[in-house]
Amino acid sequence: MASNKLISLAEAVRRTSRDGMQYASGAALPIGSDAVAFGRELLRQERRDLHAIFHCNSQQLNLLAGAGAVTRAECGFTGLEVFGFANGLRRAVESGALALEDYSNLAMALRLLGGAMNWPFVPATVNIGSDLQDRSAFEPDAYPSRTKIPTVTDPFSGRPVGALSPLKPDLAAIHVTLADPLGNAIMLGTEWSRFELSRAAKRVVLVADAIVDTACMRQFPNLVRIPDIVVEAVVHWPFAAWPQSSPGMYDVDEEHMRLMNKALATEEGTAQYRRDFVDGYADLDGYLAMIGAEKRASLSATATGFLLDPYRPWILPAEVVAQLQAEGGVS
Amino acid sequence: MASNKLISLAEAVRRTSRDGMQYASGAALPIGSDAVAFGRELLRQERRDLHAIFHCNSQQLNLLAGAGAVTRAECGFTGLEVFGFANGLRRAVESGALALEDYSNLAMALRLLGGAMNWPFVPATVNIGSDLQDRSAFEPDAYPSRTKIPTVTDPFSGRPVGALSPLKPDLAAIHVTLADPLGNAIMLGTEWSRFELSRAAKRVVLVADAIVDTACMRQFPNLVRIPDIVVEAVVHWPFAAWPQSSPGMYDVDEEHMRLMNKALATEEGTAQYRRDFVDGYADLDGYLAMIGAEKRASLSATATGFLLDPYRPWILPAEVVAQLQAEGGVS
Amino acid sequence: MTLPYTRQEMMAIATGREIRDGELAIFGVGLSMLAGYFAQAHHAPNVRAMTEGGVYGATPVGGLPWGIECNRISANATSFTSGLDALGCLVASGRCDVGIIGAAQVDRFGNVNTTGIWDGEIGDHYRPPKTRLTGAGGANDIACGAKRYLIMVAHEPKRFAETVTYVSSPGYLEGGDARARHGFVGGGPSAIITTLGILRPEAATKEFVLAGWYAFSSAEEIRANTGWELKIAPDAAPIPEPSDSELAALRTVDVTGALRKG
Amino acid sequence: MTLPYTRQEMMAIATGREIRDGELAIFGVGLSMLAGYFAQAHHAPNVRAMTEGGVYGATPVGGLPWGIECNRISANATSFTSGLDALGCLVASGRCDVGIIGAAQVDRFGNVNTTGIWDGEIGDHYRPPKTRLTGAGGANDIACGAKRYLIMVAHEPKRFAETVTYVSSPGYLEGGDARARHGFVGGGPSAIITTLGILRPEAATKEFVLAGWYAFSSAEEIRANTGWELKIAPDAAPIPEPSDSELAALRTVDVTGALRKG
Repeated sequence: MASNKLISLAEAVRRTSRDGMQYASGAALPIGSDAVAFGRELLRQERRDLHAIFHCNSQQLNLLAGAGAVTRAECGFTGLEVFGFANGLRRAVESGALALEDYSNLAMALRLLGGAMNWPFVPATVNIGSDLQDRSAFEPDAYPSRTKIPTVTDPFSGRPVGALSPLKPDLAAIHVTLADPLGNAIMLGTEWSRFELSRAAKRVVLVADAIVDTACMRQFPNLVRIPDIVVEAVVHWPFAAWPQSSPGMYDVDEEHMRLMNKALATEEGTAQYRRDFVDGYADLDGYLAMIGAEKRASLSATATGFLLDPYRPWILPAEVVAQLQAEGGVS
Repeated sequence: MASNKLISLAEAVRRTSRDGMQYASGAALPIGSDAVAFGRELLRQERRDLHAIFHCNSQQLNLLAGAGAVTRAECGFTGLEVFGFANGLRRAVESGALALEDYSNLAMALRLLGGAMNWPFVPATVNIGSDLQDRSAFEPDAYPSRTKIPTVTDPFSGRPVGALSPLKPDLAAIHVTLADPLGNAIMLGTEWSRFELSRAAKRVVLVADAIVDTACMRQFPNLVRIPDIVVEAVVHWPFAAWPQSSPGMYDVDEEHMRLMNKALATEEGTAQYRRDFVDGYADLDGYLAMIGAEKRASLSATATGFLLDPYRPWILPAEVVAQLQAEGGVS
Repeated sequence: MTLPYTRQEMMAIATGREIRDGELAIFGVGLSMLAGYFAQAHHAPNVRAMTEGGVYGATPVGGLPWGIECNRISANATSFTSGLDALGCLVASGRCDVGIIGAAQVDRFGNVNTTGIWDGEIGDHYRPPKTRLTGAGGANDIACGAKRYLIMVAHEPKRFAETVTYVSSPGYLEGGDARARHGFVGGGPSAIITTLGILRPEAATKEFVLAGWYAFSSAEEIRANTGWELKIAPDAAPIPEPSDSELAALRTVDVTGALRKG
Repeated sequence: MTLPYTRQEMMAIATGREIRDGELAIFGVGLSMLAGYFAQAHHAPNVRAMTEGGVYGATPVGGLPWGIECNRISANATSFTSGLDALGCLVASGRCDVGIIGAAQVDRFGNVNTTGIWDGEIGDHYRPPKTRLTGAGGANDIACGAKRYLIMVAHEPKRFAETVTYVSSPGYLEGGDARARHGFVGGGPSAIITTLGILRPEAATKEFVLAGWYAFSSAEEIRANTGWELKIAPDAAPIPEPSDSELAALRTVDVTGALRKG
């Protein structure tokens, strides 16, 4: 029998994060599922000098980088899709405050797979033959780099092939649509590399939009791509990906996406954003109030809402979750 | 808009199989999901000299091997779990009629992953240092073999690591619980390596216990681990895994598992089995009658039946499937 | 000259024309997705479209998607898998017929830079760009693995460089058979489609040359906006204007008129 | 001597005692699954059990499972994934604490043969076995990757060989630190648990020596049934008989009495 792992977001960050750690998050590209709320809490608790591992940028990395909490990052895509360049990340990179090691989106997923499998390296048929292989922000003096993506010889054909370094982040905060108190998780929408990340990371915290009874997992075990045995803690945090989207739950908040990215373009704007949207709430109720009831209602009126329908009967009411969280916190 | 790919089992075998081909099947270990019915049809159409690629043995490989249709096989586990050794396969191996190249269960899955990714090789931290590496049934004179699982040097640590050869079977017949006419598939129960196989094989035929409307896939897209774009044909064949089990659909037929394996222990028994259970039916109705209504009812009374409940509303009635199959066959 | 369509729409239609029915195709966000779904709506109803994250069988609803995995394409997908599946099993593997990528900078051999703008060359010591861009994303994977790919880019001199400062996604590298050195399974870029015309690679040298111009542009204008001495293909010709049915199909896809704002 | 339990039950209980609460564990079918689920029912309620195919959170229903992915454990699982996940991400990776495997033949250094029985040595030319067995299955992956693993085997002379004919799953190979040559992340077999007693490896040589015998067996009987000159550990001792609670827990798991037939 597995145990109740529900704890508060603040407690999860306190327990699992430390300055200088390799911190992984990010999920369904810059506008989708991501544990953005976990990143806010990292800032609230003044974590610094993070080594960020994001298969691709999101508003979370944009915020952490813009706020100066990240000194190294490994990443694929670094923009915000239709919302433009990621101003916070961009500012940190251009100033030299953050060393950004570039890979492709597939390479990041492959490196997480390599970490999950505990392989010494992953064969690379991508990223080779480009400056992703030749240029290293972590070893700027090596050009062309021979250590970032070195070459191995295929023993079957005798031909050279690249070798990607596996990733095993110290901590992964993974956004999921639904989790049970034991740590079983259902993701709606593309997984991106959350499956691989959940096996590659040394510690895994789930940040779930809603908590369901374990009976839901027994009804849909093929949907439970992250089983409890790899999970250390579960955090219940509705609108955890806000202002990004969570398929089945809520749409992207276009207005806040633009406001946030505009703020992160300057130090002053970032400071103001922190005051308003990072330190501007005391707890989950405050967070939800900050987003606003009307806004939450409109975001929840998503065309993907039907995707959640099969699981709604198992969603636990807030008071039950609060009770479980109180119990989980002391275990 | 994708097209209707429903065709008959006989037509699927005619179109996609040929003597001497690399044929892959097998799914959830020796007693679970597998396209056993496809193997019966291969025998009905007298396919010979098959190079079988099974991540692990099943009654299908046992039957094909026992009937002398397989000359080479690559496989992990080669038994039948609680049903003992696989007598048909065993007889073919012991007589020297079938060269069986041994790998572990993980190695087979990794080799399919390598084929799916089109890697030149897959890093191997298993199978090395054992006779799985040193002994090759395909190259019996090489001892210790240096070509079956050769060694590469990890460029990061300088240490040696094994290299598995990727697999790209000519054809994969994949058993799934539910498919739509376009070729989207839902598997209930462990995937084993069906996901990797569906991407590694050059051609993919789905053999589904039931056909559902595509609306089912749009309701549960995260369950659709095999999308239509990798599928060439869909076959509707209830009890396709019989006498093995299909979670949510039917249990293992213990009696027939034993009868079948006993028959496959001798040439005479195999001939009799072919007469009774391979050539003993003219079509799907005949196949179902051969299993028997009472037996089908008892096997369908599985404790896993509730797993199918969410999808039952979308299962298409037999006459609709027949009509679609008639249309798909001519396209 | 006032046209019944915008330059952006012409570029999207010209790109969409490159996509053939039944192909396995991967589209990025924005323009390239509009071009792809235009093809599906117009002449390639059986195109098998996917996104980098493994969203299959979808048609966008409610306007231009905010991103390639966003709710506007999650609302009617038949399958969701993962980046490893889409970019790995289906693209890097060599299965994907065609991809569409964008570029901040593209050079004579179709190499693409989307990583950053430096003041001059980077030099032997890596240093941060003056302007950081979006990185390689999945475009590098498409450039390495897709059987062919299309580059969509606004035709401005600063974007068409003799040599890109940083190769984010490999085109034909130094030209000729340079790609073979790395064993790429993909064939390289088959066209650069711009707001002014279409460039295609010469068979042997793989240098991009002018293949066609639009009704509103000319070979001269294109050469003047290209940062290298652009050659003109022997069979270069004007590109047909959008037909009524093409324009209607494009505007069905581009419901919010994103391409008409540019 | 008539016992209130069978030798098979004693072996299953002795194996189950090796599993500690909270461990990540992988069980095969049959005896090893019964031993594992006995531990869960008795003293390790938080054991995190999985099968090779990625079935998580399950407790078998309706009797001894027919196979490790069968409906009897699919009926109440919380997660189904894949072989790549269970055997790769969780076992070969080195995360799994303990595995249980069977053996047709085991040798002095804990190497296991489940592939075949030959008449004598195989020789330099590979030839089919006289008797083909079940192959390596997932046991090789467990033997390479699990932090430690347990070997369950009926104690008969033919099964305990000086050297196995074919190494399907590596124990300590030639002994000592021979495993290090291959960089295995797993620690090797921690015990061979038989129908007569328990063998454990010496710290330095990794040779398996007699660690204990059951109430119904003896060091002499075990030595007589072992194909090599079995040493006796300095601290070798009788193994406690099943307690009432152990036997009750085992029989809850073994509802069909599979272990009482042997």
